[in-house]
Amino acid sequence: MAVEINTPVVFERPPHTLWGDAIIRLRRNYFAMGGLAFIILLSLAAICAPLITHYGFADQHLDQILQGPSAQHWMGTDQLGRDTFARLLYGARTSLAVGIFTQFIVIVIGLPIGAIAGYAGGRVDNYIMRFVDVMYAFPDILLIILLRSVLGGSIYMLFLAIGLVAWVNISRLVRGQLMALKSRDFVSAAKAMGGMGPYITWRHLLPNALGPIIISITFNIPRAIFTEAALSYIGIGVKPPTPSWGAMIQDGFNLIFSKPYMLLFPAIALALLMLAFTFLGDGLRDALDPKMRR
Amino acid sequence: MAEVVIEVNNLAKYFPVTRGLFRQKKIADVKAVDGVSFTIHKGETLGLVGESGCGKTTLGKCILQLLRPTSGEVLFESRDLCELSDKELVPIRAKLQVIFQDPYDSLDPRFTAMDIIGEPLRIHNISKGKEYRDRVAELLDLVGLARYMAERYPHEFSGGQRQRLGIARALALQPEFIMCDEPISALDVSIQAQIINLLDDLQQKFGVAYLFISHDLSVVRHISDRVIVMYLGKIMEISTRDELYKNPLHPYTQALLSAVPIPDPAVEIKRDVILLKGEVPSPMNPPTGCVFHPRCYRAFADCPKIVPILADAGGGHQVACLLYETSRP
Amino acid sequence: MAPLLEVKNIRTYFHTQDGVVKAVDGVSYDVNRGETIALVGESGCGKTVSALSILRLVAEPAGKIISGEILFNGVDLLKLSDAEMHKMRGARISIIFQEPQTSLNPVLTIGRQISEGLEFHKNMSLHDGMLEATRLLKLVGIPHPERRVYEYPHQFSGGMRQRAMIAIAIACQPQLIIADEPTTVVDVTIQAQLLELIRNITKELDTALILITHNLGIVARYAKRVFVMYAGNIVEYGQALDVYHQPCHPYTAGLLASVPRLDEPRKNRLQPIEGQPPDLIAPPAGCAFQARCTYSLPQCSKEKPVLMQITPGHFAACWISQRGTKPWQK
Amino acid sequence: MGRFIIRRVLWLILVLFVVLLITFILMHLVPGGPWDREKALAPKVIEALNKRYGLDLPLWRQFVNYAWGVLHGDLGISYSYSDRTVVSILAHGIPKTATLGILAFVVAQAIGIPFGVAAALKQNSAVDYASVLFSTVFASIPGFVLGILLIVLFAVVLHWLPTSGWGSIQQLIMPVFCLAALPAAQSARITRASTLDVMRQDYVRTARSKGIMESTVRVRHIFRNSLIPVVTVAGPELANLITGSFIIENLFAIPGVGRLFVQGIFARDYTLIMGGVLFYAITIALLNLVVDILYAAIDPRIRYE
Amino acid sequence: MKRKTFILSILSILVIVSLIFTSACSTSSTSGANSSTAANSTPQVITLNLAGENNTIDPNRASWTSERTIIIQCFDGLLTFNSDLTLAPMVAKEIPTVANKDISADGKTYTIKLKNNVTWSDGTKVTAKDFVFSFKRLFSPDLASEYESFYSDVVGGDAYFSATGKTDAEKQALQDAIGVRAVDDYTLEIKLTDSLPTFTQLLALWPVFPVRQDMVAKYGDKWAQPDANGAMPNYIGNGPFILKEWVQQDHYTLVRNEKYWGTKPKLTQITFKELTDANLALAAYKAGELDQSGVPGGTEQTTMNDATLSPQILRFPTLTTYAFQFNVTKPPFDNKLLRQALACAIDRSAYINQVRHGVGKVALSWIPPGMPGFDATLGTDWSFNPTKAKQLLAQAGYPDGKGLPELKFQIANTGANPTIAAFLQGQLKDNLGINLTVELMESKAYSALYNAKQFTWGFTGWGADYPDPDDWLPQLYMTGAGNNKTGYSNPAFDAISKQALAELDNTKRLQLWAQAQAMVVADQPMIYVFNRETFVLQKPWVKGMVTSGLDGNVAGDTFLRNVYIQK
Repeated sequence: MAVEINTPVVFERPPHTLWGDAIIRLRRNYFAMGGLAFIILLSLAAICAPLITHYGFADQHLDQILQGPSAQHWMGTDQLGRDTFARLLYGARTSLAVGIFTQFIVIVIGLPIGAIAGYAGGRVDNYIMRFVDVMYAFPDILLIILLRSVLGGSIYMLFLAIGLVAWVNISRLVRGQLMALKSRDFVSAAKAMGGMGPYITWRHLLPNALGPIIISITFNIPRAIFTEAALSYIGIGVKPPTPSWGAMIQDGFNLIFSKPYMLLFPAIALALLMLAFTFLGDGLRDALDPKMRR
Repeated sequence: MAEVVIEVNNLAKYFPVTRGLFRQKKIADVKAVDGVSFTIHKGETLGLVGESGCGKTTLGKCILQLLRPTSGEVLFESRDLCELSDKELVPIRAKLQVIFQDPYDSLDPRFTAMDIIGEPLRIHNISKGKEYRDRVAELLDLVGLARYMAERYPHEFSGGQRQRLGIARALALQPEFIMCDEPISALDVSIQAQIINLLDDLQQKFGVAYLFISHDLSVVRHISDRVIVMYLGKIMEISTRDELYKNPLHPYTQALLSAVPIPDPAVEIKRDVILLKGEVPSPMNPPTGCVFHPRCYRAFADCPKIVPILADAGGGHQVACLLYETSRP
Repeated sequence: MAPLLEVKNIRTYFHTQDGVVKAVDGVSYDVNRGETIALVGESGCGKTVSALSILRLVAEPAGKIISGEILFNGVDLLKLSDAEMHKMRGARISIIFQEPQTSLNPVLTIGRQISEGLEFHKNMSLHDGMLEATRLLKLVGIPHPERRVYEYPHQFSGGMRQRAMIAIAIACQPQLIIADEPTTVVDVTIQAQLLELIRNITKELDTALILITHNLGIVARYAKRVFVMYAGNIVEYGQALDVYHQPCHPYTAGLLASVPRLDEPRKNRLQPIEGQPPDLIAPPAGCAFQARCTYSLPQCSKEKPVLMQITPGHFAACWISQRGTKPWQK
Repeated sequence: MGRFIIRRVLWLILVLFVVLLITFILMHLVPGGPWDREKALAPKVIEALNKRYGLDLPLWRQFVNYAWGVLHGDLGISYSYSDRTVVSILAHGIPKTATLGILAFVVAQAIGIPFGVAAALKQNSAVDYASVLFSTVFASIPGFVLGILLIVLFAVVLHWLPTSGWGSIQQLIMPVFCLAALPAAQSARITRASTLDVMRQDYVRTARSKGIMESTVRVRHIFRNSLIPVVTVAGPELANLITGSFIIENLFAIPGVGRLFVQGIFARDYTLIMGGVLFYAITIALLNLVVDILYAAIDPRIRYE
Repeated sequence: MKRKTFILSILSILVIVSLIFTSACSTSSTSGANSSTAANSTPQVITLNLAGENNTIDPNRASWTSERTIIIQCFDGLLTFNSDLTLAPMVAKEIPTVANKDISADGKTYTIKLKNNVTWSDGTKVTAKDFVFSFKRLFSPDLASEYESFYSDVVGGDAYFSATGKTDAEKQALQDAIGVRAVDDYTLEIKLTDSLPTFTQLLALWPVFPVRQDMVAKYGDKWAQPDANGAMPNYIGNGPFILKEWVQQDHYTLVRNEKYWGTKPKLTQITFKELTDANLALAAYKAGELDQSGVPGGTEQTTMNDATLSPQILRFPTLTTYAFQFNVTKPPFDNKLLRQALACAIDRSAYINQVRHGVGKVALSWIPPGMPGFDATLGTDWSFNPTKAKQLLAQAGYPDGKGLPELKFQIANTGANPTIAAFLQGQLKDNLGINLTVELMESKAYSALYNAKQFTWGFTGWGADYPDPDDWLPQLYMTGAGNNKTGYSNPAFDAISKQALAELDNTKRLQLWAQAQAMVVADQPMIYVFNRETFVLQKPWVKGMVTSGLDGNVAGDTFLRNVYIQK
C-alpha cells in the first residue's frame, strides 16, 4: 500500500459520519430494528389501508353487528357493523398522526424557545426558564383537558393541545444540551473565527443537540398516542367516524364482558406500537450514546 | 525587537460569586486574572506557564475576547479589543486564532475535515467552490494530512491528526497571532514532538506569533522565545527563554523547574527537588501580600504584607518578588 | 529468592463491536520484594490492562484474561477462588488509579473509603477504621486529618484526592502497590510531592511498586528496572540506566529522543516518532513498530520479534538490535 | 440550604399566582358555563345562581376576590357540589389521591428498583430479560386497560377483590397496582441503566481493588450512586402519580382529587378547577423541592446556597 | 438460550392475557356470597347504583334524577304518582280537584287539607307550615333554586325570586306576599296567578316536599350536607327511609324510618353507590356487590343471550324521547322539506333493533307512549322511506343532494352519543348520499352552543318531569319558550297551547294538546328517533319491584318502599 509522507495511518473502515455509525449500531440492535420495521409497516398499512381492506372505516353493516372474528371480518365488527380490522388500519392513521404532529408542534414551539434560552443565557434564559417553571407547575394531562375544552374538538386542536403542554420538556432538553455544548471548545473555536450567535447555534449547537432531541421525540410519540387514548377514555379524543385506537379501546371498554375482542385488538395494537417505539427509542439511545463513540 | 502584535495592559478578569434571594448580590470575586501586562511581538512565541488554575487559559480567552475582561485593555492594530462590539470584532477575529488543548472537544463531531478547516473561510466569505476546496487541500498539505482525508469526520482521526486539523483551521485565514492553549498536553509523548515541530515550521513560514500556554516547562523551553510564569492570576516572572531557564529568579519558577523530572536516571539520582508546601490556594480567597508566600521556601516576614511589583531585574528579565525589590521602603 | 510477583505471558483481550482488541498480548515481567519497577508506554499500549489483570479487575464481560500465569509469592492469582482473591486485593496487592476525580466514590466520606478495606481485611470496627484512616491521612500529608476524614472527595483538591488514594492503597500494608499513572492529572509541583510521598512510603513499608507511566522523567527518577510496552507487548526491559543510555529498541530510542530535556542545550528541532500506534484489533503481522521504524528490515514486517537478551539483564524484542546493531545510537 | 428553601418557596408563591391566573383565563375561555345544560335553566334562575356565587361580577373582580380568598385559605364554594367549600372537598379528596399516589409510588419503586438492580447486575441473564420485558410490556399498556383486565380477573372471575370503591385495603390493591405499573417499569429501566453506568465507574473498580466483599461493593458503592438518577426522576414521577391518577380514580370509583378535578372541568365548576390546579401545582413544586433536598442528602456534591 | 427465555416470557404473558379474556367471556355465574342463608332470616338490605353524583339533596334545590332518587326515599310530598302515572294523595288527604272544591272555580286557588298523622322521622308532626316554609324557600332569590320556574304561577313567587339585588326588608316583604299560607295546621292554601290544571302534578314533585324550618334556621343551606364523618343528623324527612350516611362521591346509606307514619317499608337498609362507569357497575354486579345494574350500551344483545343473565333482565319503557333537532332559524334547516326528507332517510328501527338490540321503541312523535297525549298514528308520514326521502330532498331544492351546503351535526360526546351520531352519518350517506359532518363536543360546550341557539343540528332527549303534555309541548315549541332551542315558531301552535295550559276540563285539554302536537310533528323541527327503555339487570332475590316511567337512574326507585329480599 502506498502511504504518503506524514499520513501513515491506514483506516480499515470506509469513512462514516457519526450518524452513519449510529445507524450501523442501530442496525445491529434487532429489537430496535424490529420496532422500526413495525412502525414502518404500520405506517405503510395505514397509508395503503384501502388496498388492504375493502371495508371503509365508516361503512356500517347494520345486519352484521358485533360479530366475532371471521373470514369476512378478520377482527369482527363493532356496534354499527363496522369492520374492526379496517378501523384499526385507518385508526393507525389517526394515532400515528397524533404522535407525529404533536411532536411537530412540540418542536416548533420548544426548540426555538429552548435554543434561545440556552444560547442567550443570562437574563433572557432566566425569564424563559421562569415561564417554563410556570408551565411545569401545571399538571400535564389536566392542562390538556382544559386546553382541549378551550380549543374545541377538531383533531388539529388535539395536536395543538397536546403539543402546547409537551413542549416544555423539549425546550428544557434543548436548553440543557445547548448550555453543555456552549462550553465545548469547538464552539469557542467557531466564536474565535468570527462566527456570530445565530450561526453558531444553527451550525454547531443544534446539530449536536439533535441526538438527544431525536431520542426524546421517539419516546414522546408513543406518549402522545397514549395521551390521546386517555383523552378518548374520558370522552374528549378524536371525533367520529374517524377511528383512533384510543377511541376504539374506549368503545371496546364497555364491551369487555360481552365482546372482549373489541378491546383486545386495539389494545394489543396500541401496546405493540408502544413496544415498537420503546425498542426504537432504546436502540437510538444506545446508538447515539456519546459513550459509545470512540 | 520586532513590532508588537498584541499589547496587553493591566488586564483583569474577575468572576463574580453571587448569592441572594431574588436580586443576586455579589459577595466575592474570583480573580482569575489580576492586572496582567505584557506584549507579544510579531513572529515570536510567548510561553505562558503555571499550574492549573493560575489563570493561563482565562488570560488567553480574554485576549481573544472569548471572555470579556473585567478591566484593562488588549491592543491590536492600535485598537482596544475590549471596547469593540461582537460585530466589530468579526473582521479582527480573522487575524487572531486559537488552538485548543483537547483535540476531541475542539472539533465539531458533525463536521468533515473540510468543513472544519474551511469554516473560517466560509464565515469570512473568503472563497467559494473550487477555490475553497483548493485552499482546504492546501491547508491539509500544510499540516501534513492527506487530501483524501478531507471527507472524514473528526472521530476517524487520531489525537495527533485532530490537532493538525485544529492547526489547519487556525491557519486558514493567515492570522497574525494564534493562542495555543496547551495544544500538546492531551497527546502522547511520541506525537507531541510531531505537533511541536509542525508549529515551529509554520511559524517559520508565516511569521505568526504564538501565545503558547502550557504547564510543561521543558516543552515551553523548546518552543518559546520569551516565557511568562503565572501564579494565581498574576505574573511572577517574565524573561527571555534562555535567561529564564538559565537563571530563574522567582522562587516559584525555581521550584517549577526543579520539579520537572529529567529522563535520565544518571542525572536524576543526583538532583534535589524543591518540594513546595501545600497546594495552590483558592483564587476566591487569595493570600495577602505576595500570593505565593504561603508555599514559598524563601518567604520572609514582609511577604504576607507587601504585594511585590513586577520589576525589571536586568537583561529583559522581570520578576515580582520581594527578594529582588530593593528600591521600596 | 523468588520474585514477589511473576507475570508470565498473560494475554488479556477485549471483545468489542468492532472485533477483539488484543490489549495485552503475551506480557511477562517480574517484581522483587521492595523493588520499584516501571511499565512505560503510550496510551493504549496495554500497561494499565496488564496491571488490572494482576488484580483480576479487568472489566468483564468485555475483557478477559485469556491465558498466562500471575504468580504472587509463588501462588497463581488466576487460579484463586473469588474469596481468596478478595483477600489478596487491598491486603497484599493494592492499586492507585490515575484519576482521583473519578476513582473515589463521590457519596462516601474519605475516611469511610479508607476504612472499609481495614474493616474487611483487619476486622476493624468502623470507629477504629476511621481512627486508622485519620492516621493514614496524616501519614500521606493531609492537613487537619481529623476533620478531613469526614469530608467527601469533592471537598478535596486533585492532589489531596490522590493522597487519599495513596492512603487507601497503603492502609493494609500490602506487599505490592501498583501505581497506575498516579500523577498524570496533577501539576508538576504536586506530582513531585506525590511521587516523593510514594517513594518514602514504599521504602518505609518495604513495599514493591509497579509504577505505570508514560513520563520518562518520572521513570528515570524512581524506577530501578524499566519495562517498555508497545502495542500490547513488552518490547524492551532492563535496568533503568541501561535502557535510558543504551536503548535496544528503536521505539525506546525514539521516545527518549522526542522529548525535550531541561538539562541539555535546547535543540532546534525535536525528533518525533512519526505515525501512529497500530490498531490492536488487527495488529500487523511482524513487528508492531515496523511501520513507524526508520530502520526496519524486511524481516520486521514478516516475523514478530521476541524478547532476547541483548546485554546482560537487558532484553529487547527487535530484530535489528538482536543482530547486534543499534543504528539509533548516535 | 435554608436560604435555598426560602427562595424556592417565595418563588413558588409567584408561580402559583401565575398558574392561577392562566387557569382562570383558560377556564373562562372554555365555552359553556356552570349553568349550561341541555335542559336549559330559566334566565332568572341563572341570574339568581350567578348572583349567589358572585359570577355576576366583572371577571377581573372575580379573580381578585378569588386570589384574596386564597390568601386567606378560602378557595370558594363549589358550584357543582352545592354549598360544599372547595377546601372541604379537597380535604376529602386529597388523602385518597395522596394515599393512592404514594402507595403506588412506593410499590413502583419497591418493584422497579430491585428489578432494575438485579437486571443490571446480571446483565443479559434471564432476570435481565424478564426485567426488560416486564418494563416494556407494562409501559405499553394504558392504565385503564390494565385496570379493567384486573377487575375482570380478580373481582369478577376470582372474587378475590372488590371491584371498586374506597375504604378497605382490598379496595386499594388493584388501583395501586394499575397506577404503579408504568412508573415501576420506568423505575426498573432507569435503575438498570444507572446501575450499569455506575458499575462502569472508576470508583467501583477502586472499591473492588480494596478486596472488600462483593455485596459491600454492590450496596455501598453501586446501589447508592445508582439511586441518584432514580431520585431525580422520582419527584416528577410521584407528581405524575398524584396528578395523573384521575383515570384510575374514575375507573375504580375512588373519590380522589383527580376525578373531582376532571368532573370540575366538565361541570365548569370554576372554584373546584382552581382549587385542583392549586393543589397540583403545589404538589408538583413541593415534590420537586423535596427531590432537590433529597438529592443533596444522597449526593454530598450537591450544595444549595 | 437467552432469546428463548425472552420468547417464552412473551408467550406466557400472551397466555395470561388470553386467559383473562376467555374467562371474561365465560363468567356469568354470580354466586352470591350468602346465598345459603335461610329465606326468612334474609337481611332486608339492598345495594343499588345511583349511577351519578349528586350536587345536593336539598329538596328545594335538587334538579337531577339521581338527587330525586334519594329525596323521594326520605320525604313524602302532598301528592304522589301511582305506577300508572295517575296521582295519589300522600300527605294531602285527597287530590285537589274543582269537583271537591279544593280548587277554586277559576282554577287559581288551591286549598289542600293535610293528614294529621304524618310525622317527621324525629316524631314531630308535619303541618301545613312545613309546606309553606318549603314553598317560600323555593322562591328565595338567595337559594337560586333551579326548579323555581316550574312554580312561577304561584302568586308572588317570581317577584320574590327576582329580588336578588334588594334589601333584606324588601325581600321579607316580597316573601310575605307569596300566595302560600297555612290556613291552619292541616290546611294549606296556594294562590296562582293563572289557572293551571297541572299544578296538582307539580305538587307531587320534590321541590315542594316539606322542609324543616328549624333545621334550615340552624344550619342554613348546609342542613342537607353530611358532617365530617358523613353522618346526616340534620337531614330530617317524613319519608319511609332515613338517610343515615352520605360519604360523598362514594355511597349513601339509608335505613328504614322506624317511626314512619305510613306502611313501613320491608327493606331495613338501602345502599346507593355512586358508580358512574357503566362497565364498572356491571363488574360490581357480576361480583355480587350490586343488586341491580345497568348494562353498558351495546351489550344488551349479549346479555339477552346469556343464559344466566337473561332471567335477571328488568326492562320497561321510560318517559323519554330522543330526537335530532334542527335549528330551524338558519339555513339549510329552515327548509321544512329538507327536514322532512332527512326524517324519512333514517331507519330508526334499524337503530333500535340492530344497534340497540331491540331496547327502546321507535319514536315518530314527541310525546312518548305511556303518557297522556301519546298518539301512535302521528308522524308516520315521516317514518323511514328512502324513496320518499329522495323525493322530498329534490322538492326541497337539492335533487340528489346537489347544492346542499355542508351539513353539520353537533352532539355531546357522552354515553352512546358517538354511536348514534355515527349511525346518523351512515344513514344519510347510505340513503341520501349526503355527507354529514359530526361535531362531537364536550357536554358543557354543546349545551352552551345549544342554549345560545348557535347549533345547526343537534341531538336531544327529553324526560318527563311529570306525566303531562304541559311538560312536553309548550316548553319546547312555543315561540320563545325557555327550552325552545329549535327556534320553532308557529302562531297557531302558540294559541292552542295557551288555551290548553289553562283548560280545566281534562278531556278537552288533551284534545287541544293532540292538535298542537300534530302541528309540530308535521313541521318536523325535530326528527323523532326513539323512546328510551330502561334495561337493567337485577338479582333474582330482589322482589316486589314496581317500575314506573318516571324512574330515574335506579330502576324502581319511585316505589322502593315495596321492595323486599327473598333468597
